[in-house]
Order: sequence, then C-alpha cells, then structure tokens
Amino acid sequence: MILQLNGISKRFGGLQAVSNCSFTVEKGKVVALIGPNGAGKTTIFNLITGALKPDSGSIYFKGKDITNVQEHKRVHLGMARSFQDVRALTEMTVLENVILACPSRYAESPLLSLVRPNQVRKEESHNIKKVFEILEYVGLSDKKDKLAGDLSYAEQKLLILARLLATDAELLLLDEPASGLDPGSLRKFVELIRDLTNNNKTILIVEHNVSLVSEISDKMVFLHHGEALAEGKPDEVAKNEELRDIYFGA
Amino acid sequence: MLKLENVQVSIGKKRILEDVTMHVAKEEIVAFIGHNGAGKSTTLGAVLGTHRIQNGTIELNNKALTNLSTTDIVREGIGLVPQLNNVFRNLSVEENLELGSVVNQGENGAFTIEKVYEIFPILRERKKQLVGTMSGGQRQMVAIGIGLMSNPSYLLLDEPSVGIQPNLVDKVMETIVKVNKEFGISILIVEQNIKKVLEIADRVYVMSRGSIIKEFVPGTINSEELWQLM
Amino acid sequence: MEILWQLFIQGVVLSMVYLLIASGFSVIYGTTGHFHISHAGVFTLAGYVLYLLMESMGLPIWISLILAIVISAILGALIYLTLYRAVLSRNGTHLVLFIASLGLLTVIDNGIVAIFSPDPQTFTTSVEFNKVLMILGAPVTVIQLGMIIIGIVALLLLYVFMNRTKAGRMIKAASVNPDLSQIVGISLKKIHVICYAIGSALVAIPGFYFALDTGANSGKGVELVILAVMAVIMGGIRSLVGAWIASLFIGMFYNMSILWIPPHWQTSIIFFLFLIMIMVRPTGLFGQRA
Amino acid sequence: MELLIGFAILACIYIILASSLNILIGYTGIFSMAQAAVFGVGAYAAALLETKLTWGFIPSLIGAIVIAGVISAIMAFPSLGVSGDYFIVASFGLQMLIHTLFMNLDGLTNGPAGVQRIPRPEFFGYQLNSDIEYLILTILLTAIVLWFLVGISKTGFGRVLRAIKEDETVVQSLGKSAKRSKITVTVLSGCVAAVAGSIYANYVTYISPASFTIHESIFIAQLIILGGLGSWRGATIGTIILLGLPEVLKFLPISETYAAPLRQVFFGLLIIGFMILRPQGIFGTNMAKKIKIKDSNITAELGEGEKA
Repeated sequence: MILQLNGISKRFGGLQAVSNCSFTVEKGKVVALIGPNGAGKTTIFNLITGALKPDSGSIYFKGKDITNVQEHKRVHLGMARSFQDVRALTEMTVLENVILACPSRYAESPLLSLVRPNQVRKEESHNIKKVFEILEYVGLSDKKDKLAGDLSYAEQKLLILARLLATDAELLLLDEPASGLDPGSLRKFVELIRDLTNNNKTILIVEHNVSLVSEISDKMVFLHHGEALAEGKPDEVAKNEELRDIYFGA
Repeated sequence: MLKLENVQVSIGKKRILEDVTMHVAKEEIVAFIGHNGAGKSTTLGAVLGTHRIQNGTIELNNKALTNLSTTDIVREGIGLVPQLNNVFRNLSVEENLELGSVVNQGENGAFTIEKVYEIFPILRERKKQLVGTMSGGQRQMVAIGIGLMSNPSYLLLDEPSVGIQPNLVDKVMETIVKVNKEFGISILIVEQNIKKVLEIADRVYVMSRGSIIKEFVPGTINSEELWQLM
Repeated sequence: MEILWQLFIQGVVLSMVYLLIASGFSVIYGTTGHFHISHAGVFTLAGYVLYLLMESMGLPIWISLILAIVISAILGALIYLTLYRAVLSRNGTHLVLFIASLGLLTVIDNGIVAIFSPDPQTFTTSVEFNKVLMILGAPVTVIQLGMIIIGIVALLLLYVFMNRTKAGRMIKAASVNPDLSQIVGISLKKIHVICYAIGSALVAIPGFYFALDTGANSGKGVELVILAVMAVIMGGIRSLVGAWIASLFIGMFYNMSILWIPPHWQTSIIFFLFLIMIMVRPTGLFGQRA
Repeated sequence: MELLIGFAILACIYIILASSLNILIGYTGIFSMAQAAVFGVGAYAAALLETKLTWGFIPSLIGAIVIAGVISAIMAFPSLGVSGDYFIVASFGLQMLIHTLFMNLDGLTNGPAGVQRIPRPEFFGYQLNSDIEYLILTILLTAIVLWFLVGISKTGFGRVLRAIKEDETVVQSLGKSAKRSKITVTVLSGCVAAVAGSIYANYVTYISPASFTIHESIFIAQLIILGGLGSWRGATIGTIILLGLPEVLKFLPISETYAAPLRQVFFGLLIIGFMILRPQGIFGTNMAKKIKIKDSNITAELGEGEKA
C-alpha cells in the first residue's frame, strides 16, 4: 500500500466537495477514480498533491502522514501529478520541459551554481542523460530540441508523461490523460501506462471514459458526492447496477 | 430543422470536435450526452457562433449559420439557456429577463416577461431580487427565462441540472417539456444527468472524443450497453 | 473643534477628488478589464482643454466646463477606439495594452510640457473663483465648493444611470458576464466606448479643479490615479460603492490625521495600509468572491 | 568628447538597470514598477555609507548591494501573493512608499535636499577624478554584472524562472517552490540595481529623491520592454539605441526646455508603435505575449477542474 486516504473531507462554501472519503492505492497498481460529474475527483487529486488542504481526515503516503506537508515537498517524497489541460511549458524546449522536472540540488540554486560549478555540471549531465532515456522511452527523443508549443497535442501529452517520470516519483497521478487523444495515440498511451507499472510505478488515474478505465485499471474507486461509494475490480464495479444508476442519474 | 454536418472545431492545438453530424427536427427534444470534455458544450458554442468552425456547415431551416456572428445567429432564432452560474448575478430577475430580449425585441410573437412569469410564478414574486442571492433552482429558472426571452425557435440548454438540488431536477425537466409542448420550441439539451434526460428526450446522441458515436431513441438501449458507451 | 471642522471640510474636498477619479477608473476597469493608466493623461488634458476654452477662446466658465467635459469624454472614447482597439486586435493581452497606455501617458504629459512649458498655466479669470467662503467657520474656495457640488451631481447621475437605465444595466451585465452579454446581443464595443466616455468625463472634473486652483499642469495625474486605483482595489473591483467608501477614507485620512501624524507621513501610511490590505484581503473590503 | 563619455556612463547605468529588471519581467514575469525605488535604495545606501561612515567605494558598493537585497526581500513579501494588475498596483505603491521615505526620513536621507558631496571612488590613495577614468570603472562593473546575470540565467535557476513565467502551478507541481524562487530573483534583481545606484551616486556626486520617482520606474520598464523582454541583447544594445536616439535631438536647434519633453514624447510614441506592431520589442522573441495578466475575477472554487 503506497497511498491511503482516511476520512478526508473538504468543503467549499456551501458545497461539500469531498466527504469522509477513504480508499487505498496499492503499490504497482493502476487505480482509477470514476464517478459522475461533480463527484469530487479533481478535488481529491488536489488534496492528495497538497494544492488543497482537507478540512478533516488524514493522508498517508508510503506509511508517512503527509496531511500537512507542503505541495512541492510531497513531490520530493515521490508523487507527481499531471493536469487535465496538459500545461506543457510551450516557450521551452522539450528537453528543458523534462529536465525541469528532475530533482536538483545544485543547478537550480543561484548560490551553489556560483560556488560549486563542478557539482552543477555533474548534476546537469546526469540529468540530461536521464532525460534522454525518458524521452527515448516515451518516443520523443527526435523532438527534444523543439519548442513544446510546436508539438502536436498527443505529443504534448507524452511530454507531460515524460515530465512526470523525470521527477522520479513512484506514484503518478494522471488527470484525464487520455482526453483529446486520437485512437492511434490512445493505444500508445495505454501501452505506456501498462508498461509503467512493470517499472515499479503506481498510477492513480481520473478518467471519464469507463471502457478505457476498465481496460487499464486494476482497481476502480467509484466516487459519488465526494464519497468513495465502492472500490473493487473494474468488472465488478461495472456490473454493479446501483452504481450504474448513480452514474447515469446523479 | 437545425442541421450540423461534419463540423470540426479546434481550440489551440486541441481538436475538440472531430466530425459532428447531427440534427434537431422541429418541435423535437434532442439530448446530447457523453463524458466531460467529449465536446458537447463546444458543439453548442459552434452552433451559437462563439467557437469558430474550421470545417463543416451548420444550417437552420436550410439557411447557413456557419460563422455568422452570435448576434445574427440569435436573431435567426437560436436561444441559449446558460448554466445557472452564468446568469447576470449582479442584476435583478427582471433586469436579467429584460437583457435576454436585446436581440429579438418586440418582434412578432416575441416572448414577454409576463409569459416567463406565467411559467415561473415565483420569479414574479422575486422580480426585484438580485439573481446572485437566489438559490440554484431559482437561478435555473432565470437562466431558462433568459433563453426564452430571445424568442427562439430552437433552444439550447447547457447542463440545466448542474448545481441544483437533486429533488428539483424533475421540476426542471418538466419545465423543458412544457416549453417544448406549449410553445413548440425545439430543444437541444446537453446533460450529465443521463437518467433524467432520457425520460424526456425524443432522441439521444452520445458523444465521445469529439465525435458522435451513437444515436438512439430512449428505451431501445439498456444500461449495460450505455455503460459501455461511456 | 473648529480646526476639526476645517480639516473635515478639506477632507471632503480631497475625498471628492479621489471619488471622481476612482469612479471613472472603476467604470472603465470594472467593465473592460483594461488597466487604463492614461486615465491620468485625460485628467491632465481636461485641465488644459478648460484653459484653452476659457483663456484662449474667452468662453464663459459654465459653457467651458460643459464643453470641456464633453471633449474629455470624447478623448477618452477615442483613446479606446483608436489605440486600445488597435493593440487588442493585433496582440491581445491586457499587459500589452497597459504598456501602450503607459506610453500614451508619457506622450500626453510630455507633449503638453513641450507645447505649454513645464510651468502651470494659470487662469486669469479664476481669481474671482478663488474667493474664500466661510462655511460655519471653515474656509472653502468657490472652486472647491463648485467641484463638490458638480461632483455630487455627477456621482448621483452615475448611480442613477447605472441602476435605473437599460444602458446602465447592460454595462453591469457586460462587466460580470461578457460572454453571455454577447450571446444576448449586447455589443461589447459600444458598451466599452460608453464606459470610456463616462469614466473620462468623471476624471475631467477633478482635472478642472486642479487647473483652476493651481493652474493647468502636467504630470500630476499618475500619483492621484494610482491612489484612486488603490481605492478601487480596496473597495473591491466592480463595487462602485466600495470604491466610494475607500476614496472617502483616503481623502479624510489625509486631512484628519494631520492632528496626530506629521503631514508628510500620510502618503507613506496610505501606501503601507494598502500593501497590508492587499496581503490580507486581496479581493478588497467589499469585493465578493465570484 | 565629454558629452560622449557622460553618455557612455549613463548608458552603462541604464544597461545595468534594464538588466536587473529584465531578469524580473523578462525571465520571471514579475512586472515590477518599483525598480527606480530599488535603484534609489542602492544609491542612497552607497552615498550614505561613503559620506556618513566614510567607507571606501568598494565596501560601500557591497554594503549597498546587501541593503538593497534585504529591502527587496522585504518588498517581495506583500506583493508576491497577488498577481496581474494587482501586482502592478502593489509595485506602484511600493515605488511611491519608498519615494516618500527618501523624502521624509530627514535624519537619514536629508529629505528633499538629498545627499551631497559624495566622493568619487578612491583606490589605494588614487582618486578617479576624471570622467574617463570613471567610465573605465563603470564599464568594468557593468561587464561583471552582465556576466553574472547572463550566467545565472543560463543555469537551472534561469530555467525555473522561465518556467515560473509560463506556469507557476506546473513549477510547484514538479516539486520546486515557486515562491522561494520568486523571492530569490527579486533579491537578485535588487542587488544588481544597487550596483547601478552606487555607480550613479558616485558619478553625479549628489542625489535627491527627484531621481527615483515613479516616472523613472516607468522609464526603466519602457526601456526593457522596447529592448525586448527576456533578451540580454535587448537589455544592452536596445538600451544604448533607445537612450541614444533621442540624443540626436540635442543637435537640432531646439532649446533644452523643449528637447527634454520631446525626447519623452518620441519615446512614448515608440512604445505605442511597438505595442501595436511588435509587442515583443526589438530583440525579444514573442515573450511579451507570454506574460499573462490573470483575470482578477476569482473563479469559483467549485469550478476548478471538475468542469472541463
């Protein structure tokens, strides 16, 4: 078990976006959050990554209580997220986009870059090597010097995945990674995601497309009104009439 | 008849609508379902002229609407019921309704504020109240009122059940049917609440990834099949 | 007690200056979202327009005032129709518009200096208006009194216009929801022109006051406008009444606090308070969360 | 010749100022309108250390850098929490606040009268009295500053700054503290502006609040916008061209009373022209477009994410 939510609640003004939500994510699995619109899926993402603070409840990551850990420090602990609207840094090259995600001790500190230039060089060349490997893996190595803004939409989505991998995170949170992809790119994407779990990654995914999710996930968590109504194997959840009704008529 | 043929829309790099062909016949209620980001709202935007169409045509009663200005499209008889959080929150009920008729003001058979009050008596009682201070259900009535005030022959509704209490959803659906039956206004409704919208629709389109993947008549499909489509 | 009353009256005068500048800015910013820093340029131009009408053309003051208000409104609308629309149609962003507006302000302020010299242009006819009246023991010049009265009338008209006319409702509608406004058939371009005209007419009034009081002069506008913008932010964007209360506060603070705080520290304190406020409550005192 | 040397020294000072603002606006997207204030803090700090504590040029320069850095850090706090137009207004406010401090902290700054008799730098008993000697020192310092800034901008830190300009949320999501980087770069920019301030104070030997007004801040911002945001060539060559062009007016038979404002008018027209035709400035790539002014309208939290 890599991630555990214990009775998380979050209120926005008059709306209970997440209420007493609990579920777990097992290491090396693909877990999908599904549910009708407004079920609180993205809010839960924001709570896990620390962009939002829960009103109550606790979140454990790798056995450590991270409920009050700052957003960027959670990345250091080994989780990273993507966004629904891609958000590639379009004015930077593909290489820069990915190297930016590498953990850095020396190169990104203006002081250390002055006093420890050797260390900086070492770190940068190590990172560049790593980035090359990642770009190779996702199939973008021939585009490395292009501006991210010049990539196609599907390529940008791969770039985002590369960026997540560069963070060295073990838990990847993907917010609708497949939306807007044409069937060809989609196949490639699904294969990549499957392959990632073989490389020791755990994936938590938000996706509306039930059939896609059934295909790639090991477990589904069904959310409704911010509550985890059910969790289980995709086909079990899919067969549940009650959930289906909720999904169709929230 | 409102007809879309091979409509294609991109926003930035992202192709939102791949190829949308659909129609709404006179006095019909057509529902438009599919998961988030499938392109339903964009389709409404394309019809209204708020999204530029790269390819394809949109026709209303054999007259091309493609890339006309929004005002002209509304003048041709397309009305929009905005999402309830998208009404003019800093104005009163009456002012909202009044602004709804900027385009087709005083035309023959124009919808009047009185008529809206007849449909929603509560709005008459609250006509001076700021819309921003009203409940979701009441704001939804205002939103429908705004759509009607442009005197449309085709009314587009953008997720009318979002943001209102579950027990009021039936009421909203009833009103839509009433508008359709009593005033002969054709309806194109985008909705997340599939169960409810299937109860009122004559025909349903399922959209996925910017394309229409299925067209059916409610009752001819079971929930197992529907689940697979989503 | 008397001194308090005198300070209060002077506070009212200064408050009116900020009220008018802030209302003008608020009408424009609240609807268009344009950071129209050249509002300060219109402020300056208004004073010189009045100077030309009264001194060069010898028109009587009332006619000059009315003409100058109309001309200022037209100038404001023209800035939008020519410069801003040209910028927006090509490159879009509001930051580019802000920079262009800064450029225009530089042109206006320095163009005037090049034409009229850096010295204030004093009104020969204004001597009679500098007559001091006593209101319950507090000295007020005729110009100050005139500005307060015209200002109150203008603000009342603005309030009535915004809340009682259809055009006002359209402006309010366009300010909260431009997309739906377009869909219901409101022309945003027309609405924006109206807002620029109204905003510029409002800022012209304190422009006249400064010109008549100390002579038409250039370069005084920026700081006044920035303070007024702070009032708009403190009051909450799109809250006219909020901007009014904050302007009153700034104007009153300047004068009333003289009793406790050395005068030269007031500006510092206002900026300081603003910075604190923006940290604590960035939506402004009366701004609602959408 | 004298004219040329004087121009060269001023050009160097503005190159440093433009560069200090370039790393803020051009790289990080922090649109500060308070750079003249920071420049002033540096100038005052150097001048006061030299006149009141009789420190030498180099110690005063270092002192000025430290003081301006500290004050920049303090300035960064209130304003970094807000974005877009609010930030611009906040930075205007800071500019005006600091200007009033120059005016009013009589005991320290000597109020509107300013600080006088600032000595020219002295090295090992040799005083740089002639302008040409001072120019050499200035060029040397300018070169060091530019080397430093360009170097920094090419490191990973520069990469983070450019990423912040594009999308702060993404930077945060990749495990970098955007806030810390923004404070660091603000301090860095303040330190660099202090170098310009110190050179300026020792060159004119007399400083007063009138040199550090809001109009000066606007001028510096305009320089860098015209030169090209995010471009070091823009900050250097652009600044020289833009400062030099209006100097031509000096050779026309116009009295200085008119020439000075006309130079400004010319400058303003240039800005307007560029904003319409080429908002990225002379040397900039299309970066001006990329600084987003966010809508001050705070969208309902409900909306975040759930609705595509």
